[in-house]
Amino acid sequence: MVAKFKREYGSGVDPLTYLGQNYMVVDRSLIPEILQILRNEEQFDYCVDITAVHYPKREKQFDVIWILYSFARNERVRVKTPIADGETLPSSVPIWATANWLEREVYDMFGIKFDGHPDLKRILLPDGWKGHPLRKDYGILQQDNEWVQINLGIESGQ
Amino acid sequence: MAPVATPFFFYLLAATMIIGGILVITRKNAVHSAMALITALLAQSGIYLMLYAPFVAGVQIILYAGGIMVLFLFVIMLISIERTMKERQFNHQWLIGIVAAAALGGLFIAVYTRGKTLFPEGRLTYAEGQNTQAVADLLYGPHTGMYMFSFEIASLLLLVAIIGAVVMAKKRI
Amino acid sequence: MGWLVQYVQSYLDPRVTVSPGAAGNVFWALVYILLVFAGVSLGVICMNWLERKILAHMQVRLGPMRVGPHGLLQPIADAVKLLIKEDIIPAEADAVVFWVAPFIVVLAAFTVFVVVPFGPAHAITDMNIGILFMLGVSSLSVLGIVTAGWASNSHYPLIGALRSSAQMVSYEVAMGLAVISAILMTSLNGFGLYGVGGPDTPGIGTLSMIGIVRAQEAQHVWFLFKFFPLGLIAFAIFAIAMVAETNRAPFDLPEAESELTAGFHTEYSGFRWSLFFLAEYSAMIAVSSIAVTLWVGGWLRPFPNALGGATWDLAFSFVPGLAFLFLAGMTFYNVRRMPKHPFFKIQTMGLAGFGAVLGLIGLILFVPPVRDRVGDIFWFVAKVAAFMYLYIWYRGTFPRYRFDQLMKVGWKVLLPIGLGVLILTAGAGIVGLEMAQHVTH
Amino acid sequence: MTDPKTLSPPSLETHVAAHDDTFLDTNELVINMGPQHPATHGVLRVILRLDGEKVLGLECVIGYLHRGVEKIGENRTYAMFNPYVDRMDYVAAVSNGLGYCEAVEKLLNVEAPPRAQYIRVILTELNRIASHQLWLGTHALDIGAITPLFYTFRDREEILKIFEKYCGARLTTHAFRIGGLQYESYDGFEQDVKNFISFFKPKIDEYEELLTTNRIWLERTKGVGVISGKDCIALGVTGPVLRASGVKWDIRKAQPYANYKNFDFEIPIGLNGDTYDRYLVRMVEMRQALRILEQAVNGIPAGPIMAKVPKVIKPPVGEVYHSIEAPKGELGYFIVSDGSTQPYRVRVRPPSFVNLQALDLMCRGQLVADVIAVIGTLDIVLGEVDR
Repeated sequence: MVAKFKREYGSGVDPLTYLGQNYMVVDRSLIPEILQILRNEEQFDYCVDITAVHYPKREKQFDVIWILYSFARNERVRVKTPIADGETLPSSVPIWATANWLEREVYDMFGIKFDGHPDLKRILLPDGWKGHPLRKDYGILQQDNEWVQINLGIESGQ
Repeated sequence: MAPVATPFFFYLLAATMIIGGILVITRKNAVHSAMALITALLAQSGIYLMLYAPFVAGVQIILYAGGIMVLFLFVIMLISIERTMKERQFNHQWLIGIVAAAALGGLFIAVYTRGKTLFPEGRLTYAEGQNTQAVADLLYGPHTGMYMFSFEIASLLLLVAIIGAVVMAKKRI
Repeated sequence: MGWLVQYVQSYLDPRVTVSPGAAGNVFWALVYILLVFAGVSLGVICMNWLERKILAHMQVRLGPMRVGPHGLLQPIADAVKLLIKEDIIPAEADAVVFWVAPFIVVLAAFTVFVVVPFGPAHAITDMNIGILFMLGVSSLSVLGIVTAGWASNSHYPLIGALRSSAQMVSYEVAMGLAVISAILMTSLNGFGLYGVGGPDTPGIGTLSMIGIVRAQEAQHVWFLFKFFPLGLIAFAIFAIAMVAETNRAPFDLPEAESELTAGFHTEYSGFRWSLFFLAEYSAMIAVSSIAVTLWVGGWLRPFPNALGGATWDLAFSFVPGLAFLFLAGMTFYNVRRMPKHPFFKIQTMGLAGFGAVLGLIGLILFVPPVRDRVGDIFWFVAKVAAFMYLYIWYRGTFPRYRFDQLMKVGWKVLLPIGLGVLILTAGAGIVGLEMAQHVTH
Repeated sequence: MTDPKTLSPPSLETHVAAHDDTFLDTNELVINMGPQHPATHGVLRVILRLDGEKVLGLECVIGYLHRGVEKIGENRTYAMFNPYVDRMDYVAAVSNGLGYCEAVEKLLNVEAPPRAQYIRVILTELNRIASHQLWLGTHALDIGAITPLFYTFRDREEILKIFEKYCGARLTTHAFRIGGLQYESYDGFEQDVKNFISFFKPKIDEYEELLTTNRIWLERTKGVGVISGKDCIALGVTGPVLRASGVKWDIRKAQPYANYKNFDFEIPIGLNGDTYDRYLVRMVEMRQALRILEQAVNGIPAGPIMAKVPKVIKPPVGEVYHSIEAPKGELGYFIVSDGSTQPYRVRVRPPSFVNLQALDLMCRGQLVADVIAVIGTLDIVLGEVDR
């Protein structure tokens, strides 16, 4: 599988192994194709998780990670793609139905938008929430202060 | 059982019936109307009891007040009350209404003044203990059971009505 | 004043064996109304406590233990709590209907006791249409439930009310069929398990509650065993339908807690809610009384045939007193088991007092005039209590039916069986009559 | 009313299409269930669209219990975050701790010593039984049977007593440490577990006696909330729900962690994927857990209980995903380390959250009462859904 990807996509796919766990760093432009192939041809029919990591100092601030599992091969693989702030990703809901809530959570926590998602809105946080808390530069106090300013009429709750 | 304070109870029940009847047509809220109707029907069954017709009274309670009115309420509850409250309640056909009321009133007066010969004198009562049995005998009894056939016809009619209702309510069978 | 004394005297005459209503005895009728009202309310209170305790012991818990010895005063504490609670009427509710609904339910639940025969002379009145009256009036309570759900102006109560009305109307049909087959038995004397009697037994049927029990007495058979197994099946249909009719587990959908929070009385609180509670339990007692009257021989003592005769009559007349003495004995046994700590002194004394009261009642029940008068009440109440226990047992055992399954059971199972039993009962009765006539000719 | 049994179970293909045409139906009634509702197992809010009592569709609103566990993890050291994971699935706190500790151990490239592994398995399997007991009690209560609740709580007490004796806590145990265990098992631990095994075996029969052949129970659970194995995989549903749909997959067997490969046990699977099958699967899982316990408690080796782990845990730069079979399904931890004492990112893959997504599909065409049954059968814990 690795060899095939390497052959077809060249430098766009970078398969790695750490502590016995396989993952591949994939270029943003190849993501739709790679996920489709993983699902249909490589039998990774179960999308375990979709998540992201924020690296504020990098130029491409986010790593979005798909954790996939294949029942047929009993094998896990992680697909990782670095994207910049504001960049969108294609939604994988058509590929794995389970991506629906997982992508909503990524959007909720990181503000990464997924194109073609049927109902992309906040899931864990209330609709009126400002900011995306799992970003490293998210200040925990601002929301609190805003709330006390509006509801209690005091400057700060701290 | 010796009757107790008969006139008092008669007027009480009659008044309840009339007030209930008036409320039925004047209330805008359909649920209130239905409840007034139930009150009127219960008062009516009380009058049946006073007329020594306990079986009819029981049937009145179990069928009208307990059965039919529940279905009425069932339907009314599902209607939007807000909308029905705004609808016009009377359709202002005063003339026809007055003529009809006058005709009915005239009939009542005529019956009251001249109808004494139409009805048997005094009360026609069965002893209370056998009243229900008498009704049964009259309907199905071997000698007097002349209503057996009409009773069966009526039940057949109801069966047709039930099937019709099912056909109309069910989109596909 | 003379008439009053006369009334009292006329009733105290042991030869009077009819109910005060049937005798036209207004004074005693009023006394009976009060007694029955108080008795039923007391029954509801006892039932409340017993249900909690029995259910708790079924579920490996203790139930109420704090208020009074073994939680005996818990129902009273609860009643006081409910009475002093704030009475909330939701802002968008239809206030008048909301206010009236609980009273309709309570009224319907208590009115039926007018014809319940606790004994041949221990009924408020004996109506010619007794059983019809009971079914009719108890069906009125659904009006209260429906209006309560509607007036709350909220989704859950409305759905609860709709479920409830559909359920009660459906199960009334099956119930009615079962009742009719029992009524048929009053006039039919055919063969049967204990079918003695014969053609000279009066063959006139009756709707009167007292008449039904008298028929069982005359035919020497409880209708439960008549035309075996037809009576049993009819009774089973009634026993199932009556649980559905009173909205109890496993048919408690109108108030299914896990689905509709509390069903039609979700928005009710305090006193108004307690009226629904009162009505529910007294309706349970009422339908159980119907079942007892129709199938289990009403006030008649058990084993009328196997253990017949005056000696056994005498022996059975001691049972009420013995039962109370047994309860008193149990209470004293528990008094001994109470912790000896001074904390429990008042509790222990209370329990001992309770036991003393029970024992006293037991002793009074041995006095011959009392014994003769209240034996019938005791048997009736004991039979009703057995049904009450069944209710609690169901609740501890069964999951809840789903609504469509409930309807399926009502219409597709109970109704056809009920019709079949009705037809077979009529057929069996006619065949029995023919045979009986054949024998005499 | 249409008999729900005649409806073919909805599948994902018709899912999106049904969405549009039914939702325009003017006869529908929208009911809000929760967040304060006795049968939503916490603060789940479900918006139901009904046609009479038939469910046309529903939407879950979650997040009422969101505490930002993942954010907390980024601001605590590895060891300090350990107790927090217990608060996610608070009915199966031991499993949560096991997954986290193993993930960090993997990142550190150490392995807990065998004795610790055995005790970990014992506690985790005890916790699996406790979690299933809680599920059974509440599920039966939702369907209207109140008695099983008290029976299961009575027996769950015995497990909690063992936990309490072992680590002092009953619910959020914090039983494990990174690299092994903090506490040596107390005197009589083995005997307690053995007693529990012999005590609990007849109790499972007792539960089954109450429910398995109960007619009403069968009617309420058979054919209710059917989901196919294919849809389960597409929706990422794991755990007993997946197995009840006929997919024989259990991480304990597929990718053994701890020392599950040393134990002999079966994975139960269902055939129909309905609520009744899920019930049976969990009942068998309890029996299998007892089997594992029996083997584990008889084979506890002597030896140390902690691997050599530095006092200050500083894993090398890297990332790791580790998942275990929690009572509710696949519980995964994705941990990114930047070489400092605090994890750079902790992602928890909660089974309840993903399983809850299937609720909509499972409830379509069913009645309101079935929604309750299906919520119960999914066995969600809102603490884990919302984190």
